[in-house]
Amino acid sequence: MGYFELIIACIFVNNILLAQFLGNCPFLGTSKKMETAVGMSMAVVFVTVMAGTLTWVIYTYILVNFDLVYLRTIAFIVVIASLVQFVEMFLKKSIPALYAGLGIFLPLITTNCAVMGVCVLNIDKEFTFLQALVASLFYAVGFGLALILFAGLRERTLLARVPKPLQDTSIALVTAGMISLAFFAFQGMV
Amino acid sequence: MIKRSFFGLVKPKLQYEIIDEAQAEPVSIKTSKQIMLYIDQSVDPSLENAGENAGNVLLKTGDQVKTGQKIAMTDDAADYLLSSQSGQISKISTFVGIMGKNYTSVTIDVDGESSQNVDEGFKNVCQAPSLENAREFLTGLPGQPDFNVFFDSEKPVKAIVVLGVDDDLLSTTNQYFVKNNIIAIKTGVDLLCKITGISNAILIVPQHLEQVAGSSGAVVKTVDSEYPSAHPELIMRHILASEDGESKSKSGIAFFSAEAVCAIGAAYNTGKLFLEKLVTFVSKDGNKQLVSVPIGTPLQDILNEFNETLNDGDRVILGGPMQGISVFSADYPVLPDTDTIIIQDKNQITERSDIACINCGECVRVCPANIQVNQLIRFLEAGQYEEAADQNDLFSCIECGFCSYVCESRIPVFQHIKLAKHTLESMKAAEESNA
Amino acid sequence: MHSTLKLTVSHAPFWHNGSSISSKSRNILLASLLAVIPGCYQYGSAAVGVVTLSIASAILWELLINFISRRPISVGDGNAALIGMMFAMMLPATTPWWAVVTGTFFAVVIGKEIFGGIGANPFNPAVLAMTILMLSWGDLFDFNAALLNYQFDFNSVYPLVLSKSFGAPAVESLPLMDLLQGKQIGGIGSTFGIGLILGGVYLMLRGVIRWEISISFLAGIFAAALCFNILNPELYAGPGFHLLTGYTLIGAFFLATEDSSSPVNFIPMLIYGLLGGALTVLIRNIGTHIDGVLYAILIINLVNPIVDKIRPKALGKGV
Amino acid sequence: MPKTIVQEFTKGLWEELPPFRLVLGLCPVLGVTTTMENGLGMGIATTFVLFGSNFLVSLLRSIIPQKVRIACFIIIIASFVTIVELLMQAYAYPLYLKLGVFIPLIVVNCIVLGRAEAFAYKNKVSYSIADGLGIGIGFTLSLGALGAVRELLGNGSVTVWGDLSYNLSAAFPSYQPFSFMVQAPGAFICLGLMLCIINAVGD
Amino acid sequence: MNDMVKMVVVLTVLSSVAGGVLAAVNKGTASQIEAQQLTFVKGPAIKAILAGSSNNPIEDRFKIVDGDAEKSFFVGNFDGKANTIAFEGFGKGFAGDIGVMVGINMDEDKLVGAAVTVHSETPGLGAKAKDDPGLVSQFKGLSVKDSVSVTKDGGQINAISGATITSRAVCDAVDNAMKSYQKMKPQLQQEIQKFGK
Ligand SMILES: Cc1cc2nc3c(=O)[nH]c(=O)nc-3n(C[C@H](O)[C@H](O)[C@H](O)COP(=O)(O)O)c2cc1C
Ligand SMILES: Cc1cc2nc3c(=O)[nH]c(=O)nc-3n(C[C@H](O)[C@H](O)[C@H](O)COP(=O)(O)O)c2cc1C
Ligand SMILES: Cc1cc2nc3c(=O)[nH]c(=O)nc-3n(C[C@H](O)[C@H](O)[C@H](O)COP(=O)(O)O)c2cc1C
Ligand SMILES: Cc1cc2nc3c(=O)[nH]c(=O)nc-3n(C[C@H](O)[C@H](O)[C@H](O)CO)c2cc1C
Ligand code: SF4
Ligand code: SF4
Ligand code: SF4
Ligand code: SF4
Ligand code: FES
Repeated sequence: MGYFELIIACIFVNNILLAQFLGNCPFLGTSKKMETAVGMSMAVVFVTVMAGTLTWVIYTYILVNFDLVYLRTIAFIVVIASLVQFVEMFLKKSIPALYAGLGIFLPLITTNCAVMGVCVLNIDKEFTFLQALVASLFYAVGFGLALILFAGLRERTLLARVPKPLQDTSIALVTAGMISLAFFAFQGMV
Repeated sequence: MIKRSFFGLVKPKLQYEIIDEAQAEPVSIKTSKQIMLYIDQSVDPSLENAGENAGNVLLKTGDQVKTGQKIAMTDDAADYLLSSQSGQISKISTFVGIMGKNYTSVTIDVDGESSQNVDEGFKNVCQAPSLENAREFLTGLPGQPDFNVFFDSEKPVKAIVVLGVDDDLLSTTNQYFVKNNIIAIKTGVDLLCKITGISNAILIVPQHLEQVAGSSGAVVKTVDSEYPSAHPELIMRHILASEDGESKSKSGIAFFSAEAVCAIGAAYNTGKLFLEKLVTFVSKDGNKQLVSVPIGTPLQDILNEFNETLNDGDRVILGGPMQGISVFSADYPVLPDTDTIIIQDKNQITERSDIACINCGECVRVCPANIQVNQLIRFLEAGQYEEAADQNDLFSCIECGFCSYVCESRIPVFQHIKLAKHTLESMKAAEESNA
Repeated sequence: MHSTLKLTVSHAPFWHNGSSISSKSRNILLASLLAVIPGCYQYGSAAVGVVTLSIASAILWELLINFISRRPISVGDGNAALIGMMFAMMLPATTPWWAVVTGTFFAVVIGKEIFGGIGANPFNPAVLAMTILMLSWGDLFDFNAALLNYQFDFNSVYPLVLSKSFGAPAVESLPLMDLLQGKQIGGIGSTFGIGLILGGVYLMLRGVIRWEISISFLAGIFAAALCFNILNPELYAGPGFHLLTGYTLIGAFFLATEDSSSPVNFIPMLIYGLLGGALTVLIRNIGTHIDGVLYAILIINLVNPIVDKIRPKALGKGV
Repeated sequence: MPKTIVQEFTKGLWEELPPFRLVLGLCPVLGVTTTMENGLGMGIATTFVLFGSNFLVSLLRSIIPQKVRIACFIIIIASFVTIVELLMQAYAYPLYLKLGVFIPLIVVNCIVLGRAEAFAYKNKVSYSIADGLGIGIGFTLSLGALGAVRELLGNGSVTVWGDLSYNLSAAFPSYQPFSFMVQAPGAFICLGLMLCIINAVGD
Repeated sequence: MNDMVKMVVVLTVLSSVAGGVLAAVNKGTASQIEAQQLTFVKGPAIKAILAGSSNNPIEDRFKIVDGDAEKSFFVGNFDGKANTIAFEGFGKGFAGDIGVMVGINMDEDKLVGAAVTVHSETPGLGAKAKDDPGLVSQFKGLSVKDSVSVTKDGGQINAISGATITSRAVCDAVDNAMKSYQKMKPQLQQEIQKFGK
């Protein structure tokens, strides 16, 4: 698979969120406002790229070599958790506005399946380092794209006269389903 | 009522009324029994302790008033009206108008001696025209001239704009004065320039009156015939090309209607206050007639003149079809700024609905202020007024009413906008008074 | 001396141009008949059955939801009937009754009502329902298989399948005039090109639909098809073919123009339409799906809220 | 009023039923519920981790320093996840294949960390076990229910466990599976509608 | 300072205990896991293809390095003779690789069967390749010299309706397997001798 196809596949066809169901909690949690969605997307891109490549290196050069493959889960989560700590400290110091905007969601990236999922997928699909880098970046971009598009729709849905039991999360899930359906448009393009 | 045209490729147009050669002369209507004056302030005269700074109560029931006498509730009140008739005060009451505004209504039983019983207050000062005595005596003239703008030292007035156009549809009042009374306008403009010391006077007229307007001595500018181009906000932006970002009150422009300018000129020239309002009366069958009627005359007197009967469910509108207000009784009087009176039959009224916005976008296309009304209305219906102001330009609205006119869901958009602005402004006022 | 007269007191403005949702729905229904009647003539009573069932069941679903959610009855605005009609226009005449009923359920209930009714649906309800059904029961909507028992005096292979399977040469022989006259198989109301165009022009002239969307959608198809065709004339059919086959015309005039899911400002409308057209051709030429119109419309519905943020500055705001 | 152990257990079955009342841990809910069996299997695996981590966190709560508590939770949780992963491979391999990437992802399941942080770190061992089991069983039942609905409509049949199954096509011979339900969009929409029903019942 | 020490100590101890426990569990389950993999991933396919063999093909296996990958080969005894061999080929499906186990009779150079092992195709569409024998049964009896492809591409295999991509991938997998077979046949014959008792 060429890199172009890989990119299209990561963003659209195998969208991490809409096709692989990873990262739903932040997806629903940070999509009520466009600004938050944009901030969260950027944070996820940043963390995913770093985590995706770092875990690939650790897996390939440490875990495999020392026959510690079974420690994959624990190793990955520790890497991701420390990374997020680092990003948090960095943002707090250098971009306080963004830090304030993302609020509680930064630590939650730690427990975001999308980041962990990308790291695991990179290994499962036996990507090379470069492929893992590209895939991490564009999976995250796909996540961000879906999140931002979703926020656009959701800003409107939040103002609509949705029946009571469907309000908020329920209708958001239905809307997410429709976005996922729309993304079927790209099926077979790679 | 102007319906949607069959073809709708371009955005809908509403044309202003155009006064033409064949226009019938105004019918003069007399007051039958009483007049009513609505003063923009509430003071309950029965209460002695109306507040420390409320001044002394001036009027009480049974007082005699003369023609042209200032009717104010207290001696230091800024708001007053001028009685167009002489007679005796028979009733003073307060009431709450739209958006929670307080009014005092003063009823005067006319004594039929109006031409003799004239108040001399203005005559004594008219030899020495000044801004102070204009403010003191002339605010109640037809067209309701506002002199307060000249007293705001923070925003000096740079230009005087005379509106020879009518802001709302169906009205021809100001055009009438430009067409038939341009000399009086010249007199008024000269006087205003003199007392204010401002030389920059501009007369705004519709295109067909440009020639006539030339003899006014003011700079003449024209506006086109499509609603709402004669709206003062738009005139300021498009015709006067003032800097963007400033609204009428901030920009140092004093607006006067042509009618008011005529009345000011006449007042200083003759020493007499002219208190007849020129009104376009629109009957149920759509006939339009200019009438001249003393300020304060109840609408019923005009209806009687035209043999118009009201039934349950009909609508009586003071002001134009786009911006006026509908009243609950035909006893309502003609006010100094009433340009139009419209009577609508029950079956001419389009019901408003509670259906949600369908996003048809008609409102967006007609909005002269470029507001995303389709988005705005969603916030307003949800009661999110602050978001509406922050994200959807609530305060850019110039209140032309066009969006409601075209709304396919028949949402009372305009009313929502006014309510939202009012709510936010009163919240802000409350905050400031608390701070 | 107060009179007891009860006058109507209401808010400005006191005029209204008389437009209404129901008159809009009526107009669209009327325009759609120009394509639906020839379709019914072509496919016979089965088509009439599908159309009536679709409209009736759409109305019933809406009534049911009105009832369950204890809201005012809203079928009077004609929108449910319209959704039923749009949905039926895309169906093959052989669609079984249960598929029609399930489809209108997804259109009216899932597509529209649960979002709060008219004006709140983020996606075109009829398109949504159609794609959901096609995902599940693809063979019902495979026009070649579905319409096998009909005898026509023209080539009865779905043109888009021809071009997809055998490339451009396979469809070169199809005269565009024939396609325009409905001499092709397809949905009940989506093959008679002349009717669709007349209906669309009627709606555009009357201001019922926003002409910018329809025109730019068609322009997008034309431009994208031309690019592909120039790139590889052996593989990719030309613009004329793409404009007159599949759901192109119904999509441009009746589906992409649905109010609630489309933008209202000029530039966004152009972007929306062009993107929709281009995506349609992209999906047809390199995607999995036979026809790209439905998915392209879902995608542009999806980007609509973002695109519609491109708007003129309000009075008094900046330059 | 402090709750009893039984209440701590039962709250996970309705008041705080995940993922409906506690809208967390949605990824496995959406990802693995194409069949009922998968849903139940995932639920059981998660319950095991929840039980283990709640137990251990609660047990060690006086030793674990406040500042590094999250790190400690993660290590504990990840260890249990790895154990589940290995055990499943050894004894339930077909299920492991179907649940795929979602097993290692239990480590980031918001519910597990959430319970450790919000409950086990603050409560006695017995209560924490009740809490973990209650939430876990509630989660398992929810996943099973969602899986059952999706499998029944989308496949036309439900396999309860092993060979025990119900076939819709047997009752309605002309039923054609509505396979939308087992695909990605169907997962979201089905979960959304189930949440709606639960909200309606809850009111 | 005390805090700091405690933090470091707790973390270190916790990590080492976790590492130790995991290492132990890993060791304890390793052999079971390998057996399971064979039984469940390749097992059903092998059993289906080599049905009726007198030995247990899952036990009778050997590995050969082909290119840079190690391949497992399973031996089937028929008519008292180790003459049939099964191994996996891969093709690129609609959503990821599809593995197909093929069985070849080495005496006749003919396919005795094929079965899908791993895939991630759409349930109801591509997944039929595994669940429904319609597609794979068509391979039985083909010669290893034939090239296989779907009818749409001019070949002999009828594709699964609505899943041409999957069907193509299965054909590719079989094709790949047969090509490697032809390439490695001498080596295979050598190895298979060892099982022929
Ligand atoms: C809402 C609804 C949905 C249905 N869905 C299906 C379906 O998905 N597949 C199917 O074959 N029959 C479905 N039916 C089947 C009908 O109940 C009936 O069995 C079928 O139409 C028999 O007709 P036939 O044998 O001509 O197909 C559905 C019925 C209803 C009311
Ligand atoms: C012009 C034309 C003629 C066709 N004729 C046949 C035919 O006679 N028999 C057949 O099985 N498929 C025929 N097909 C192909 C089918 O429409 C379909 O594409 C093919 O059966 C693969 O579909 P599947 O994915 O459902 O297997 C024809 C296709 C075209 C374009
Ligand atoms: C949701 C969805 C899932 C699909 N899954 C598969 C699949 O698993 N395998 C496959 O070959 N094609 C799959 N397709 C592709 C289409 O069925 C495609 O039309 C077909 O493979 C090629 O066309 P034909 O076989 O009908 O000629 C899928 C399409 C969609 C929309
Ligand atoms: C051309 C056109 C097509 C429409 N198609 C649909 C449609 O497919 N589904 C729908 O719910 N509404 C549709 N509408 C309805 C429209 O967006 C709006 O909801 C109606 O004006 C209300 O009846 C359409 C409107 C137009 C102008
Ligand atoms: S960890 Fe975060 S993203 Fe995940 S469920 Fe909890 S709150 Fe949501
Ligand atoms: S009233 Fe309506 S149309 Fe007029 S400016 Fe305000 S928002 Fe725009
Ligand atoms: S005109 Fe009315 S229905 Fe149409 S977009 Fe504006 S507010 Fe919505
Ligand atoms: S204020 Fe607004 S919502 Fe209330 S009645 Fe008036 S128009 Fe309707
Ligand atoms: S379970 Fe919460 S993000 Fe996946």
